[in-house]
Amino acid sequence: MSQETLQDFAGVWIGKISEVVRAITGSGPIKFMINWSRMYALWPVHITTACCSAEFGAMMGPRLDPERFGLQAVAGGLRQCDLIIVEGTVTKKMAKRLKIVYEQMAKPRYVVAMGDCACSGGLFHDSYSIVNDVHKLFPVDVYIPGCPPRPEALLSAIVKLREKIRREEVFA
Amino acid sequence: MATQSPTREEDLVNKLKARFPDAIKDSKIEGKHRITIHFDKDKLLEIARYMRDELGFDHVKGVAGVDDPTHKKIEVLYFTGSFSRPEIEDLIVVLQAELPRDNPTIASAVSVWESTHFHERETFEMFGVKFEGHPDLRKLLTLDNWEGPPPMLKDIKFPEMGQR
Amino acid sequence: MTTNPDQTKPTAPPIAITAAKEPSTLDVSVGPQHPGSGHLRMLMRVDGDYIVSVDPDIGYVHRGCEKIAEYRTAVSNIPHLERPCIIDAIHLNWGYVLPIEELQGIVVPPRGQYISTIAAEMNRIMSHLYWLAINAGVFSGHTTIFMYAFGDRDLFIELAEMLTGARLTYSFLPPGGPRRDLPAEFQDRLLKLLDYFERRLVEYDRIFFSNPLVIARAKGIGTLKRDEAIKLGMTGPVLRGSGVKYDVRKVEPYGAYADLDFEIPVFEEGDSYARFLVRFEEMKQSIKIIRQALEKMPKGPIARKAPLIIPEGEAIGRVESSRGELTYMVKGDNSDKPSRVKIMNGSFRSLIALPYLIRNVHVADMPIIYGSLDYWPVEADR
Amino acid sequence: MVFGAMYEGIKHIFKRTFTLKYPYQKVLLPKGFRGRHILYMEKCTGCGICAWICPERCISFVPPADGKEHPQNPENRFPQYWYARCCFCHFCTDYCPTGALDYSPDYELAEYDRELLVWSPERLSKVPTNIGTYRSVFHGNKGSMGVTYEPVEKQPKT
Repeated sequence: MSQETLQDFAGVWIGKISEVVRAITGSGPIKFMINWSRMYALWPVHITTACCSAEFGAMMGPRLDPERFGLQAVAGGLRQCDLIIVEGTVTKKMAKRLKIVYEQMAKPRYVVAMGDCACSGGLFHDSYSIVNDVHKLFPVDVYIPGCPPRPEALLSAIVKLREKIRREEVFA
Repeated sequence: MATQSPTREEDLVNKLKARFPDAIKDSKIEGKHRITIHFDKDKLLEIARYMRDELGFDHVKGVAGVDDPTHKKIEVLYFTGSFSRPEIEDLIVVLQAELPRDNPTIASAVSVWESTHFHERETFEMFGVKFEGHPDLRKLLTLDNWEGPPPMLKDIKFPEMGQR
Repeated sequence: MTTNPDQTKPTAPPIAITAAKEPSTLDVSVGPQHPGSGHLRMLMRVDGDYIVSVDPDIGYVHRGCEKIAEYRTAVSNIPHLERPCIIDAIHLNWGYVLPIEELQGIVVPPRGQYISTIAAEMNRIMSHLYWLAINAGVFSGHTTIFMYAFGDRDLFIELAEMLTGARLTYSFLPPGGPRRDLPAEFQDRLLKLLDYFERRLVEYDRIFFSNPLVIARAKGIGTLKRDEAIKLGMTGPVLRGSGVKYDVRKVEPYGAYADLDFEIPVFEEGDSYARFLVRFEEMKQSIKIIRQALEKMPKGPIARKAPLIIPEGEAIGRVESSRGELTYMVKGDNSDKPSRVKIMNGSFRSLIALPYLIRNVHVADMPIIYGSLDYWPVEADR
Repeated sequence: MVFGAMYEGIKHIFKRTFTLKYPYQKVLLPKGFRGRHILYMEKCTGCGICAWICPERCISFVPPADGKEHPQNPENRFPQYWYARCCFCHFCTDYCPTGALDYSPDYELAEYDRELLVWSPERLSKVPTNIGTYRSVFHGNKGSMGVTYEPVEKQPKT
């Protein structure tokens, strides 16, 4: 077959295959399985933006033990992480690096805005070196107010985020 | 205070005045632990060397800039203290120099007190005070390509400042 | 101090000026996103496995506290002036309040002084446990001590919740004295916790401080001799680890420290392990202080009504925070907002130790030296 | 040698865990815990001291939704909290002259979008029900950290 017919022959099938895959994963048990596995393997990126990291560390401690939800403190690669917790104030200098970190992460990635400063600039809303609204940098899934929020409150935000993952489309 | 033997603060001030009669403008003893000494900004290095070697003030706790737009001047304060001599270790001697507001420059004290290295970099960035002779005078805290004016000056109001 | 064997390798100049770019050196940026560094970026010039020089690039959490302090009233300044060192909030709050009380001429009643001292010493234990867990534990890969220290820190936090109502950000000392009195069951719960914590310290000593692996990694690394520590203006445990006996609680007693007796742990070696031990001993001293303060707790009012106006003038107040001498300079101009607040805290003063100590050492020694300084970048950037 | 440390670690294998299984077990917080505010609308006079003392200016004033008349509140305005900016320092509760504001141990305020973080006076006046039912009990050396979390037997007094 000539080059062009090969192109559109493949094009038809490839187009078709992706529709078939989307139809399969979009329904019933397969979707539940994929969302269930994403829900139970939320690895947070180890980037501490500001003072809320003290409460994030307290949540990682033995008292609340978030590994029950698969939240393991991964020290290292961005490729394996799929949850970024914006812990506190994002200064303009940190915003550049945070954007780079967000773009390096693998696709199903979620963001929790922890603390007032991540939600709305909180205590330092009128400072000259602060990015007040973090949702302009990247889409935020769950906001948790508090300065800093209790570790249990952060865990309740993680539980809310998992609820959202459980119900979302696989290829959103 | 007509005490018989002058307190250690007074003899400290008298020693400084005797050594630098013209450079020391005036001095104020506030309470038991604080002395403020206004001095002429060109004599900083001699005064610093004298304070470190003879009087024993071997480190600087911080360098503060204070902006005073009404009198058109910026004050630079050196908070000096002493670790090596126990009899004056609770004293904080504040050396205060007035600089013109439009082009504030002063000699850098890093050659005498190494501890002022990062403090001077911060005051340079926040108030625009140029410290000549500083080995590595770069910006420290704000965004890398921040082309804005020194942020701590009083007349510089940022749009978000104090908004509801 | 382990110097690299053959001296032909380029060695860094005395202070903080990064070494010249040699063909054999490589720039490694230990950035804000790194398990071994806090909220700062260390541009390390590395030659093989030896760090030639480090240029700390800080400012990632610079929120301009001193500029914002000129736009808030004296009381409303307390929450945001406390945030730089959230794990040691009482000292940042107390340091800010001392000069204001000096300007306004208020004396906090003795019972308020004792409650502030108890809260401050509890906060010192919590801050040292945070250091033990994160800076000494996770940075050197010892996650068991991270789990132990954070488990016990949560018990102290539960008591701080009972006393002040918040876990870390107490805002507990407005000008005039503490906001609340001791709750009923606080005293015996705290004494029971202190007995339990004293037994735990023996377990910490066995699993971490006298653990030969930790000693091998921390002893003789990052040595800061006595005159170097004085010359660089170090403060707190870094200074007391190098043999200088200087503690603001003894030099210029504030609060109830004048009539409580406790020792100041000082070690002569000046290496990272000495700084580890200084903080370990300070926790024991804090337990002693809290016990005495609970016994000698006077009766009477805990606070005094403070005016809202800061009178004309300039005042300096300092406290001994867990990271060293914390000095505040507050300048008032007869309005309810301070006209200038200058913060000189322990972390910013120990920043110069980073480029000074992390030279000619192995790359693996960097987290140990950085951890032993207990450098909290948020406090240094203000 | 290192056996002291290993013995220390092994000792903990046989002890009860210290973990609080959060969503299923919640801690009974002390009375004065600074969580969300509770607004008693019958006591509030709309004076505005809470908005003045607030460090972040997160309190704004809105008329009540149901338009009911409140005799003690001349301008008929009640505080509306924007919790995305509130730092829970509770200066407003301490400085309120009529005691219209109060502490509450409710800290689960997570939301999916920011606009839901604005709490109207009516929403503030509901007393929270998700009070914890567990408290930490000292065991000396029995629990792994000497502490375990037991359910509170008697009815927790709110």
